[in-house]
Amino acid sequence: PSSAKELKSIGISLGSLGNPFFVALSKGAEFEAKKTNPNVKITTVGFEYDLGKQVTQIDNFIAAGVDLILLNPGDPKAVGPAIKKAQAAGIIVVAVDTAAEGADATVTTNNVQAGEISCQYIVDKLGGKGDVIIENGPQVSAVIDRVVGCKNVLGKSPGIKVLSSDQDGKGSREGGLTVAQGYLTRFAKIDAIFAINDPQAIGTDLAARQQNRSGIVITAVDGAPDIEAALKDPGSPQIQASSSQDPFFMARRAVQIGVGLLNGQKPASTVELLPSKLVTRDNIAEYKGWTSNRSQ
Amino acid sequence: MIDPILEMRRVSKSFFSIKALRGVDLTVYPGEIHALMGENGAGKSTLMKILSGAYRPDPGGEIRIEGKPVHFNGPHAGRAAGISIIYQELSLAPNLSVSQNIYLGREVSRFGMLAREAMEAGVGPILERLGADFAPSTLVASLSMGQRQLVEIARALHARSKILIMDEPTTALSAGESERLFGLIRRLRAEGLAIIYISHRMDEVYALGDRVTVLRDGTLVGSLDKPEIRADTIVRLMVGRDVSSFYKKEHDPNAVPGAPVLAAVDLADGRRVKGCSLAVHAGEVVGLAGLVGAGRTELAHLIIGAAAKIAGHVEIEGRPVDIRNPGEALDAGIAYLTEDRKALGLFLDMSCLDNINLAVLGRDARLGGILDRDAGRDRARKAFAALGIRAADVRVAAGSLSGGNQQKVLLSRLLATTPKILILDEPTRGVDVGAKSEIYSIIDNLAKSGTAVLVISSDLPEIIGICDRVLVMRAGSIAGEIRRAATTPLDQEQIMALATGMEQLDA
Amino acid sequence: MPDDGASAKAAAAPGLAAAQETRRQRTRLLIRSAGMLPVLVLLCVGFHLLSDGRFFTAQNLGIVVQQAAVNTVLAAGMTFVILTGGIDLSVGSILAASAMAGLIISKLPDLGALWLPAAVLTGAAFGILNGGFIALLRLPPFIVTLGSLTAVRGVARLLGADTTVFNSEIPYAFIGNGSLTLIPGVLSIPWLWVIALLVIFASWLVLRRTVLGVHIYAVGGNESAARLAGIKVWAVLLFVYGVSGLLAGLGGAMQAARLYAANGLQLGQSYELDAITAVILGGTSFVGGIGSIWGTLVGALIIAVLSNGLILTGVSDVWQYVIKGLVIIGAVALDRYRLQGSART
Amino acid sequence: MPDDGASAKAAAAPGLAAAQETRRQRTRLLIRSAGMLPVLVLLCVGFHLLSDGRFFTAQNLGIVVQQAAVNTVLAAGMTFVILTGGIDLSVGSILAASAMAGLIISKLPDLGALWLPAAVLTGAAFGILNGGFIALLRLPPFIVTLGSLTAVRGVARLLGADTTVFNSEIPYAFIGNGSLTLIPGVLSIPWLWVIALLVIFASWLVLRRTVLGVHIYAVGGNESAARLAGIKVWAVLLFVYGVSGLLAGLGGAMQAARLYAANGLQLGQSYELDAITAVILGGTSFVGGIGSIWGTLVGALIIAVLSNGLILTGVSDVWQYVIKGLVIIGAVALDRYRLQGSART
Ligand SMILES: Nc1ncnc2c1ncn2[C@@H]1O[C@H](COP(=O)(O)OP(=O)(O)OP(=O)(O)O)[C@@H](O)[C@H]1O
Ligand SMILES: Nc1ncnc2c1ncn2[C@@H]1O[C@H](COP(=O)(O)OP(=O)(O)OP(=O)(O)O)[C@@H](O)[C@H]1O
Ligand SMILES: [Mg+2]
Ligand SMILES: [Mg+2]
Repeated sequence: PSSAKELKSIGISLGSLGNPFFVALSKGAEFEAKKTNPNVKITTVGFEYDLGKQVTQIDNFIAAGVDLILLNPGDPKAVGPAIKKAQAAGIIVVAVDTAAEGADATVTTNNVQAGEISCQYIVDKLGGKGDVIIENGPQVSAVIDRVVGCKNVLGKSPGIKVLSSDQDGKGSREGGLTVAQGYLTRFAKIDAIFAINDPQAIGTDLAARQQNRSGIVITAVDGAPDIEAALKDPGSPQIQASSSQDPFFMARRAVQIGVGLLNGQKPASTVELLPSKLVTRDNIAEYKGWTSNRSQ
Repeated sequence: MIDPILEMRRVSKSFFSIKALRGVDLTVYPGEIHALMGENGAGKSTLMKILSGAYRPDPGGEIRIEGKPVHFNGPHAGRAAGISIIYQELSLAPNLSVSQNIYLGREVSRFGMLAREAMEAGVGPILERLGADFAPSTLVASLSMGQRQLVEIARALHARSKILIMDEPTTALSAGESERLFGLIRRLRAEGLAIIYISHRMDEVYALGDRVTVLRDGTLVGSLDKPEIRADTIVRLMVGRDVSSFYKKEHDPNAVPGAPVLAAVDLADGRRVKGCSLAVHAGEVVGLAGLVGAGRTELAHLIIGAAAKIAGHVEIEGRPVDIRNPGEALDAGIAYLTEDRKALGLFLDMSCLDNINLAVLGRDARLGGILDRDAGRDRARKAFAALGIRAADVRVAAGSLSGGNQQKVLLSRLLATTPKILILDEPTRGVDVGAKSEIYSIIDNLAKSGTAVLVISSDLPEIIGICDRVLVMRAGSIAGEIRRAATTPLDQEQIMALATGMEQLDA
Repeated sequence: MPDDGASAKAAAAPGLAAAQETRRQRTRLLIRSAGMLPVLVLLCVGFHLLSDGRFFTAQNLGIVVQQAAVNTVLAAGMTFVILTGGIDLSVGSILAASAMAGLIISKLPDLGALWLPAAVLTGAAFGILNGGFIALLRLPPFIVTLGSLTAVRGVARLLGADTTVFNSEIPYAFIGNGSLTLIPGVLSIPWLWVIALLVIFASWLVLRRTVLGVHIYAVGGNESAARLAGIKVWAVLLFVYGVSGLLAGLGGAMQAARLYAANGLQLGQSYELDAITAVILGGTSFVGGIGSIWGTLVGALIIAVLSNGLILTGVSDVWQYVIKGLVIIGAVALDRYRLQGSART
Repeated sequence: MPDDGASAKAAAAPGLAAAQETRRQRTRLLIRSAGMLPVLVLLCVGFHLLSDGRFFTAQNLGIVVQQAAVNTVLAAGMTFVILTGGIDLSVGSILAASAMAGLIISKLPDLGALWLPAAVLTGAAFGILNGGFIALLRLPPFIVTLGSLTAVRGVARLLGADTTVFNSEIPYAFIGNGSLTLIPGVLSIPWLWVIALLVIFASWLVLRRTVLGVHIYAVGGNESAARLAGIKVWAVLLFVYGVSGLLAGLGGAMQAARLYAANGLQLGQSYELDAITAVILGGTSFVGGIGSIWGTLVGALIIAVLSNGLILTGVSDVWQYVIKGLVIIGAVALDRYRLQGSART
């Protein structure tokens, strides 16, 4: 096609808009889309981790006649049929944060790697010896990948003992706090805790501080604004590292790829893995968080 | 003559398009018992609710108390003007104590904090005066119906009112309790209170009424002074015609052939029924009398399997049967009419059609369980015709009918099962005279056609009027039996003596 | 009956009034069962205008009914339960567990085709379990189904070992995504909606045309009277909770066929609230004994139209919450206002 | 009254029976209000044994009551509502909105210290709004609060523009994480629990010692009787929903102080179910009019002990679901069984 097809409307279906990660993601998408077309219509919805609801939302996007769907799939495989349906209606589907079978393209953080570097930090800090807890979360693929990554690393150090990895911190501060209170009572000696996301890490820290437990290395994944604050805060020394993601950039890439696809340009690879970088107390000053302004 | 304490002039009330009252005038003097009568749905309760401030009358009328016009904007205002009312539907909170109920809405308090002791002390003397046998702190839920009625009365007395309205206060009381209440009412009259007394029972109106006012279809059709109070006059005013033979008895009172159809042997539930035996023959009407709380209802519940028995058994036509629930009782040919029409009998939101057919629906089920609606409709229409049920159509909700007609709908359900044995628990409670006489004639016809009928009633004239034989229950046991001699009617004194246990003193 | 003129006249007056009363009652009933239909129509027209005419297109209507389908099925079961004065909070969890069971069976080499009955029966089994606690042990429905809301959710997760079970070759997949063509090229109805309508029709048949239906209304209207009238109340309760479970199982099968996948945690979350809302919007009373299945159908459609329309018109997620909540309250308020004249109390 | 001996005797017998009946009822009431206490004790002892004696340690008990605190406060408000025969499904959403409002105010330079009353008043305002719909427009509580469950959730999200608001310097943070030391080094009580106990005590005072309390029970016991007795039923309803909202606001403040953060979407999700469960476990009847605040306290503790104990004994998340659900049903079944002898029907 000679004339560039214009991006008129986008539908975005994300995990939960209560999670700042997805909010940053939707902001990034909006930023990029507005750059292409200032009058673009964007509808962002959260599917609250209900597969049926997500499929419904995709159907609604089809009915609304969007050009592009950005999707954070609840399950890599399960939304496949719905994606096919959208594609049959001439809609480009780009998956973000989690890979999706059949999507035109996927942009995601390398969650396995994020789990790996976060737990590698623990291994290094403990000198390869100690009792570690993996504080699990809702069983979505991003979380599952992080735990896989973490276990990969911990498994390589025979001196590390994983005390537990089957409690759900619900991905929230409150859940993390509750679960950690139980852990701290249950285990007299804990050397490190890997929380699957930042809010859980902060909740875990609150629990430890409440019980006057110190010397526990807490790491997480996300690099969210609240972990930034915590990493800068001398009052919470136990929170030591978080594998950063860059949702804003991730969404921008997704939209860029989507617009490209709309105009017939195939991306180099259907899956674009964005590497995660570890943010620690040492390098926090240089870290550009989710909310920092980036227009370039 | 003394000045009237209450004058109501041209009082009207409509509920949307139903005109419940059309320009009613009522004058009441202090120190009189003013009886208010009328058929079910005539508007008696509505008139009284207007007087108490619970309903607001349509504009145009006028109410004066001691000569001063009043306008009530709620139950509060009525009470402040010195009017107390005992509603037809008991209006107590069962989850609160006696004293809390008596003080409800007028609690004694300091800075919003309850003065509980003061209140319990305050109700003590009144309960004593009423001869109540329960403490102010008792939960109302644990009281019997009669005791609850006493609480209602205590509440009215406690308000120290000038006008006391009683809307069918004796429906849940036995003869003994009623007598006690009458004594109290007379005493209150002597103290100068004006009492408005609503009842469907002629004997009560004779005993108490200084004047009788009759309502029909929302209009006042007449007021009678003491000397004019005669049953036929009142009934003619109420119904608009003569009800000649009130108690009809065309079945043979002495036809007792062979073995009893229903026999209960030593039934006991371990609580209120202590080993009762009785027998009813085909074509016989047997009365079961006693004070409220004697356990008659419980005995009936044991017979039909609505309550669990710990001893005894039931025989039908000489064969022992094991009846474990009311469904099995129906299958065995026993139909039971409950004493509590609203709570245990009717489905008020359902149509008369469904209410009548409920127990025999199985007969209308065609292939695959689909109902044959025409069969049900025919049955309901026939029942309407047979019992003279007054409603526009069989499909109207049962709850929209007047009390008497509701009772007949309930009766139709039982009759549809063509029972061999019919147990009627207070069959005419709250039912007006016209409907009463119709129900009596239905009972008579059933007996004539060979049904065995057991009538539980606290209305002694009714028992005496329609029964061939009377069993009397006292405190969970059958205290005795009275047979009708060839010519003399059953003796009311004798029944009372058995019911209260006085015959032992005589002996 | 031997009546003289006077009594005939006396009877005539109330008779006439009663006839009027009946007519009025009929109208009221009609209004009540038509119920929320005006609200539904209003919403549809409103969304059509606001979405530049995208609402009333064959495609979109197809999507709306497809989305309404599962909730309609759940709400039909819920109607049975609420008519007896009960409640079933566990339908969402039962749906998830049934979908999981169905998918797992569908992957078995030989038994695959049995997945559909397996899912439905799983649902029925959980429903009967609920019913047993409620009908036989006489426990309060709210607590029992709240307990199974949690417990059955756990079972659903256990079934798949907390992962998503996926089967792109699931038999009968057409019921999830196919359509029944009535007039080729012109009119076709999604199978999901065909199933939902069949469920509604069957429910109507049971509720209004069978002995059991009358008994259900009777138990809801006055349980102790029903018991005294010889109705086996426990059997009725067992039946309604069984039906609710069975239909939740059917809903699970429908979701599984639609998604080709199921996840014990990520399926059916808070579906119970949508189902209850549909029933109540449809005019069924919480106290039991009053209501109709047609109202439930309208209620379920309102919810689906609301979700679809708000996305169609591009309302943001946050505002969708606010608007949905207000529309629900507003609809009931409107209903109350409309019925005001005819209410007795 | 002129009575002869016989009738006096006749009256005496039922009198005695009545007195016995009263005594029996008292006992039953005591059992009922002691209610779930045995279950609670059983759970505690069980978990103590299963967790190698970690349950009954000062530290763990502190954690349990801290976790029970917010639910206790919500359940106290819910007790008021359920006692009138109503229900409040919106407490979780109101909690979230109040916490958001509180945190936003806490970040304002000068007004920061006012965040606590701001949160509580936000809750009260939403509660009164609920109450207005229910008491004045006479809409069904379930639908109204279901609507505001959704709408207020939307408002909570709007308040924070859908992000997590956090403030690690929030004033009065001690109420969230600090403890009140009673005997230094030996006994200290988390402030959260102190607040919860104060709320319970105040609720008891209102319910059992004030005129308003009697009116609440009266409205729940027999609404029309209450109306005829001149009680302003609408005012009572407005009050109970206002209280429920206010306490949800207080719960929001407690959560905010505990977490130093709030998120409009995630905070308070399905808290209403926990609060209702606590109330019903505590023996308060859904029909209204029957129940006590002490039962609610026990109910809330059971829920907290269950969560804590299951984590303490290392039960996996999935099994926690199953066990929690079964324990809730089991507790009520046990209760029913225990009361069986004394029940009337
Ligand atoms: N709240 C109401 N709404 C609508 N109609 C009512 C209401 N209360 C009473 N009615 C109607 O008003 C008429 C008079 O009823 P009312 O209760 O005053 O009769 P009553 O004389 O007390 O009868 P009964 O002897 O059965 O107690 C009846 O037709 C009744 O259906
Ligand atoms: N303790 C109680 N609590 C609640 N209701 C009661 C209580 N005792 C009796 N009742 C009710 O009061 C009514 C009176 O029945 P009861 O068993 O006391 O005597 P009865 O001989 O059957 O009386 P009746 O003269 O009404 O036939 C029944 O409806 C019964 O259920
Ligand atoms: Mg009346
Ligand atoms: Mg009786």
